Formats: sequence, C-alpha cells, structure tokens
Amino acid sequence: MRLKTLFFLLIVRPLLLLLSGIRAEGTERLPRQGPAILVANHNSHLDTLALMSLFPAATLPRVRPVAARDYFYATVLRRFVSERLVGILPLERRGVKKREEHHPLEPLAEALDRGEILIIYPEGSRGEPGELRPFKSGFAHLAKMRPHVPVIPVEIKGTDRALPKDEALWVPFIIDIHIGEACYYNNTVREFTRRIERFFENGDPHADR
Amino acid sequence: MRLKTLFFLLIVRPLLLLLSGIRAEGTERLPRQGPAILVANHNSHLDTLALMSLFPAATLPRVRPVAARDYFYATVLRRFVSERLVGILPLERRGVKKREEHHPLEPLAEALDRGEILIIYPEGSRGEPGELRPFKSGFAHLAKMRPHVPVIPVEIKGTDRALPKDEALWVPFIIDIHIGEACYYNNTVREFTRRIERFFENGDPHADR
Amino acid sequence: MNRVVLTGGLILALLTLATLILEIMRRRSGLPYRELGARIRSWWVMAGLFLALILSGRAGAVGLFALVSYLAVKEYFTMIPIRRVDRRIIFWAYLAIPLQYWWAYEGWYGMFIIWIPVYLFLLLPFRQILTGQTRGFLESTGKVQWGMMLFVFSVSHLAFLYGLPEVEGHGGVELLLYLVVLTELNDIYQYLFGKSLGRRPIAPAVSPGKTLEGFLGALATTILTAVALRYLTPFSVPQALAAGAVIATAGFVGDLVVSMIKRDVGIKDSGDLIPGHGGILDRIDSLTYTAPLFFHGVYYIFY
Amino acid sequence: MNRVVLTGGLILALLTLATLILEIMRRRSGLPYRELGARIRSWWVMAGLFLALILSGRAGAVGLFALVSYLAVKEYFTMIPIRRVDRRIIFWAYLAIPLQYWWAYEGWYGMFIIWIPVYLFLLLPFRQILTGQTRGFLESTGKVQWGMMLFVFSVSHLAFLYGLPEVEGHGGVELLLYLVVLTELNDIYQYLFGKSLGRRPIAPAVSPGKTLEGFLGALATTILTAVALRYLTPFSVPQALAAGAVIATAGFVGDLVVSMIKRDVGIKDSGDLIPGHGGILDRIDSLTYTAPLFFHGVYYIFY
Repeated sequence: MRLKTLFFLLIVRPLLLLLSGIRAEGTERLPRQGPAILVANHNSHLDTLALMSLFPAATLPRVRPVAARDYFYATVLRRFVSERLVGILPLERRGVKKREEHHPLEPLAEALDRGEILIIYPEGSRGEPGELRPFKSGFAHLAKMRPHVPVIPVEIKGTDRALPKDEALWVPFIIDIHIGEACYYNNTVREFTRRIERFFENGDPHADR
Repeated sequence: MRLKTLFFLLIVRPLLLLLSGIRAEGTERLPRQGPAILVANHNSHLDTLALMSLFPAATLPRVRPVAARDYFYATVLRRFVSERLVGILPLERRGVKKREEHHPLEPLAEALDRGEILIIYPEGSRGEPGELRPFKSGFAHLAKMRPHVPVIPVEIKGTDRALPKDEALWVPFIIDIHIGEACYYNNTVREFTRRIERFFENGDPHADR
Repeated sequence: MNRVVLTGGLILALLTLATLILEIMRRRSGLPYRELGARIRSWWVMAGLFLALILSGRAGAVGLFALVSYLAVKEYFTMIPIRRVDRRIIFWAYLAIPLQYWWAYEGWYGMFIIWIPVYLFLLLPFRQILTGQTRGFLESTGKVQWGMMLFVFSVSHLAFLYGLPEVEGHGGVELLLYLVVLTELNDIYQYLFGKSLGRRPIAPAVSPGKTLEGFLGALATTILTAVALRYLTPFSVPQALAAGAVIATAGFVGDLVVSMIKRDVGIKDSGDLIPGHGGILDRIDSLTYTAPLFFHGVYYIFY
Repeated sequence: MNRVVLTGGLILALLTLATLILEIMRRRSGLPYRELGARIRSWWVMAGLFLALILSGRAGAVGLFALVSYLAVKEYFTMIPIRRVDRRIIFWAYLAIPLQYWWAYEGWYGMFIIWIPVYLFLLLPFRQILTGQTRGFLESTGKVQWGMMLFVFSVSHLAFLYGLPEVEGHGGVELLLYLVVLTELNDIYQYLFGKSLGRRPIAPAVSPGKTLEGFLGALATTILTAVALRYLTPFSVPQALAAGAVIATAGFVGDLVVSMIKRDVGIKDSGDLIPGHGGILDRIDSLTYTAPLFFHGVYYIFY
C-alpha cells in the first residue's frame, strides 16, 4: 500500500492543487478510522481522486472506492492503476445473480469488517455532466447488513467541468466537495436510499435529522 | 404647412438618419394620397416622427397624427410643436361623452373627407417598452363610418430602445418600420379591431387575407 | 500618391468591366439580375466614397472609418438582446467612438491602443454599478465591450494605418488601400470560387455557403493579388505572400464570426443599409479581423 | 532597493502591531476573535510571500503575479455559468496566461499591450466557431474574454510595472510596492472607516457594506499615505496626491465590480483560498482596477 500513498502525495495532490484546486466543506466529518461508507455522486474519474486526496496519508490505505472489476481490470495498465495506485475494491457485475454462491455484497461487508472506508457511487457509472441519476440501493443494502457503520454522503461538484465523461482534456476548474453528516441505517432500504438521495438534491447538510 | 415640411426635411430626417437610422419594409404600401388610416403601435414620441419621415415632402402636409388635445396643447411650446411642426389632429378626450353635441369621431371623419392621412395609436398612450397593450376600437369605428378608406397597419420597433417613455436620453438604435397591406372595414367593429391587432401580434404582412 | 490614384483607377476599371459583363448577361438572357445589379451599384458607391475620402486627406479618411464604426456598432447594439438599463451603458460606449478616432487622427499610438481595452473596459462596469441592476451584469457588460472591441477598436486600426508615416516611400494611405482592396477582393473570390466549385462546407452550422473550395481558391488568388499589388507597399515578395495569406485567412474568419453572432441572435441580415449587400456589418465583417492583424504585422516589422 | 527593504520592514512592523493588538483584545475580552485572527495570519502569509518574491528578482515577481492571475481567473471561470463546449475555449484562454507574463518578463510592451485585447480576442471566437455551437456564442465569448481582461490583462500590469527601468533612481519594484501597499491599505481603511463611521451605503444593491463615510475616510487617508510613501517614487507632491486619489477611487470601484459579478451569479464568496479573506478574487478585486490605471499614468508621465 506504500505505492498508493506515494501516488497520492506526490502526484494526485499536487496535480489537483495546481490544475483544479479543491474547496472542501466539512472535512472534519471525514472518518479517520474505518469502517465507514462514503456515498458520492459521480460524473468524472476525478471524483475518486479528489475525494481520496482529502484523507490524511495515514488513513489513505484504508480508503477503497468500489468499482466494477470488468472495466477497471480490463487492461494491464488500467489494472495496475486501479489495483496498486488507487486500490479499488473490485466488484463483480456480471453473472453474480446467476451463481449466487454468496451474497454479492459479501466482499464489501467483509471489507467493512476489516475496518476499511468504502466509496460507493450509487448512480452506477458516471452520469452526464451536472446531472444526478436515480440512486441504486446497493449501499443501503450494505448499510442494512452492517447497521453500526456510518454512511456519509459526499457531494462533488465541478469535476464534470474539469474532466467530463468521454473527454480527455482536463481544463482547470475548482472542485467543490461537500461532506455531509453521518447517517445510520434505521428504517427500510428504500427509505434510507431516499434519505441519502435527498442530501444531494437539496445540498442539505443535515440529512439525518 | 410649409413649416412642417421644412421641419421634417431639415431637422427630423437628418437627425433620425444620424441618431437612429430607419429600416423600413413595405414603404411602397404607404399611401401617396389621402384619405387613409395608419394604425401603429406606440412606445415613444419617436414613433410619430419616424413614421412621418417616411412620407415624401409632397404628401407630408396631409399626414396628421391623431393626439389628445389636453396633453399636446397644454403649454405654448408643446402646442407650437404639435400644431405647427407636426400638425397633429387634436382629439378631445374629456367631457366628450357628456356633451354629445356631435359624434366624437366626427372631426376625424371630416379630416378623411378632406383627403388627409390619419395616424392612430389604438393602444391609447405610449405603452411600456416592447409591450403591446390591448387595442381600443376607435379606429374601427372610424373605418366603419368611412368604409371606403384603407386602413394600413404599421409596426414600429426599436423606438422603445432609442427613446422610451419617461426617458430624456436618446440613445442610437435602429428603428424598424414594417408597413402592412391595406385592409377595408367589412365585418363588425370588434372583429375588425382583432384583425388589425393580429398583424402586430404575428407580424403578419397579409392581415387582410 | 500616384500609386494610389493608379490603384483607384484599376478598381474603377474593374467595376466598369463588371458593369459591362452584367449588361451583356442581361441582354443575352433577358433576365433582370436585380440582386447582382444592386450589388454592383453599391460597389460603385462604396468604392467611389472610399477613394474620394482617402484621397481627400486625413480628416476625410478618419471621419469615414469613424462613421463606419458608428453605423456598424449601432447595427450590433440593435441586433443583440439588451436590458432596459443597458441603454445608458451603450450611450457611454458611443461616446468613446469619437475619442478613439481622435487618437487615430492625432497618431497617438499609446492612447489609441489602450483607450477601449483599458479605459472603456474599466469605465463600463462602473457605469453599470450606478444603475444598481445586478442581474445580467456580466452578460451585458461583456456583450457591449465585445462589440466595441470588434466594431470600433478593430476597425479603427484602419484609421491609424492611414496616418502611419512613410516607409521606403510608401505612406499609410497605400498600405490602407492594399489592405482594403485585398480584403474585399478575397470576399469576392470566396464567393466566386464557392459558387462555382464549392462542395464541402467548412462550418455548416454557422454559414453553409462557406466551402473549403471557396476558401482555398480565394486563398491562392488573394496571395497572387497580394504579390501583384506589392507596388503599394515596402514588402518583399515573401512578406507579400504572407500578407496575402493572413488577409485571406483572417477575412474568412471575420466573416464567420459575424455570421456566428447573427446565428446566435437568430437573424439573417443585420440590415439593409447597402442594397444587395445587407447591413454594414455584412460588408465590414472581414475587415474586423484583417485590419488589426495586418496592422500589427506591419507595425511590428516597419515601425 | 534599500527603500524596498525599509518599506517591507514597515509592513512587517505594522503586522506585528496588529497581532499584538489582537492579542491584547483577546486577553481583555476573553473572546477568541477567530475571523480576525485568521485574517491577520493570512496577511502575514501574503505579505511574506509577496515581499520574498519581489525581493527574489524578476522571475519570482513575474511568476507570483502569473500564479495569482491563474488562480483568480480559475475562480472566475468556476463561478460563471458556462456551456459544455466552453471548456475548450477556456482551455485556450488559460494557455494565453503564461505568454502574457512572458511578454511582461521580457519587457516587450508592444506585445504585452495587445496580446489579450487583440490576439486572444480574435482567437477565442475562432475557436468557438470550430465547436459548431452557435447558441450562446456571444454571451460565452464575451464572458470569457471579459474575465481574461480583468484578471489576466489588468493584473499583469503589476508584472510589467515591476520590470520598468529606473527613473530618477526609482526602479519598477519600488513603484510596484507603492501601488500594492496603497491599494491594500485603502481596502483596510475603507473597512475601518466603514465599520466605525459608515452610515450611507453607496451601492446598497451591490455591496451594502460600502459606505460614503468609508470611501471618503479611506480616500483622505490613502492620499496622506501616498504622500508619506513618496520616497518610493519619482513623484512630486501633487503627483503623489493624484496617485493616492486614483488608487483610492479605482480600488473602490474594482471592489464593487467584483462584488457585482458575484451578485449577478448569486454567490457570496468566490472561494476559501485565503482564510479570513475568502477567495483570491476577493483579495485582488481592487488591484484589477488600480493596477492598469496607476501603470498607464506612470507610463505616460515617465516613460
């Protein structure tokens, strides 16, 4: 995991600082220790880098974005970046339902049990710039499985301008990251999903009150 | 009436040309001879000057904007300009209904009988910039009294920018004047009013087809 | 000066030729060719006015371009959507025009080059603040300043070019004539090549009539003309080639930019001031780009 | 150069005094004065960085202002609403920044003064045409160019000022220090007079905190300071009085203009880059107006 820390300290942070700049609100609400679930909106590959760069070096190794194995392990280079530099938690997308050898969220729950901090993008893949797609309920199912783990909503703005989906040109725009207060699973999966989703719709920092 | 012609040739036309510029469409539909009724929208004192400046010097003496006597004859200067330079046809606004000595539109009909070209603003007084107020039906009543007289709709744009109501600063903007085709009274006062009004709503040059 | 008169004569001979060809076309086909006729008549008026005023001396030439700037920016301000309070900002923008041309007349380069980009640029937002209308501030200031830059600042380079002192026996008036003739010829070449050979539109969304064939044909012909008219300039042959290439390309882009503005606001012609040509914007669109680029090239190399 | 070090010492002494007063206020009242504390700490960082870099030589000073321009225009572009295609235009705008500062570094005035108002101004619409997106062309080009003018072109005058040759033994660095110190002091004076005496707001719709009392108090004090700091300049006393008046007024307007932009787009602070001060736009707003006006005044009189 040393490589990951170096990658963030020496490459991601300086690059982000110079080429975009991050304005973060509520960084004191970022967990220092796992387990925790960060739920964020997703428009750009920069989302992951920007959010992870907010963590101190000591916590960084435990922060793991959940991402599709078939896409991020597809080529050697992509796999190297995803596995060694970013340290994603690869998720099987295809054929999971058919096999049903174990619950598809089991690896995520295990990661939480190991004290890791997961980043989940409930919109699925990256959406169109500035658009919020309906949330999938995966994270809520996970929260239901581990109800003592805090779920922290994180709103990321500006990455869709800096490096939108399907564009290779990174144009400097400031990235705004707004970290909400931790919520705990307490109701139904559907209502919990809605509750977190409302944070993104209103930008309400008190989604759990 | 020589003074009026000189005023337009030496002052109004050069000033309008330099300070605004007029783009006129359909000037060939302007009547050379009276009688005729021009129906125009009204946003600025420039409306009258711009429209009248399109007439050749020979016709100009016969062109008479219909305007409220109480306002335009209120001071000596205003009366001089209105009567001698512009040559308005003063209309009594107050107390007409009470006296009923003769029909209030009688002076206008008489002017048409003398072969004059009347300019009527059916919105009443000048409206807010760029806004079209509901038409009063006075001109339609007049057209009913003299159904052989052509009614020509004239749309004036840009005067509300150049010299809006309640402003003293004339800022150069081009004035667009769009002269429609002549219509003749043939139905009811209400329908005739609507027919002319539609020309201004759609900018339709064939209001009478 | 003899070279200017000679070139003026060439232009009038060219126009006479065009008029004769039109007359022959009319007799042969029996068609009136009204649009083309109006266009050529307007060329007569414009060329006559232009030549008369640049020959009449500095005041006439500077006055001509000041008037052109004023008429162009008036068309522009009429064309764009504005708020009511913008009238007052636009009023101040108009007042900046005579001053800009006064600096050109005086030949005061230091002031000429900053009057609109620095002083007017800083003044207009201040006037906006006095209106107290915060909504639309940025859009409105941006548009007004942008129009002033393109139709006053850029165009005024023509007036400054006129006043440049002689270099190797060639005065500013010769350079001005060279620039204007090449820019206008390039427009005509583009039209002719586009009409006859044009197939591949370059910017279909902006101006479907602009084709690659038209552009390349005009580029080659303009470069040749630039070399042929070299007698008006202190240019070496490579410099004339470069001048031709810059004028052809810049003229093409300037034309597209003004088309783009018209597309954006949703109108086709900006006016009917010049019969057969449309508004004055349609006639000077290419000059808004060629004038500053040609001027600064010349100014850098020779002054 | 000794005069620069002396003035730098004065600034640091002033900051020490402010820190001491804060400490006394804290002890007396028992309140933490967090906002004020952050503000003064930021002043320490900014003053230290500024003094260190202008003393380090031309590259350091020019680099500092280039970075400030870049950060400011980035805040501006992030703040304004843009279309997706505008990214590509903005990309080219960014590339113009290092060149603009390169001309300043080289001291090439002729290029420096036209690079953004002429060349970038003509390039950006061309890049726009290539996107093929006609809707919003004018608004978007206008806004991008406007931001480049205010936060790059205007601010880069600081860098050019630094590189000016000596006049009567006073180098550009002294003039730069004079300008920046007066502009920032004027901001502080306005704040202090406004807080203590302010009653009549000047532009309530734009910035309710700006009062007539604050403006006039700062105007008088800035003029006095301008005379007191005259040892940095070749100015006569009347010239110093004029410089103080220009800086106080222009600083006030620049501040309002940036507030107006923020009002228009509906945000309060442009950023949080500088603790206690907001974004970098909030810190350099006054300089966007004082820098070009002071520079061109000095350049006209002495160069």
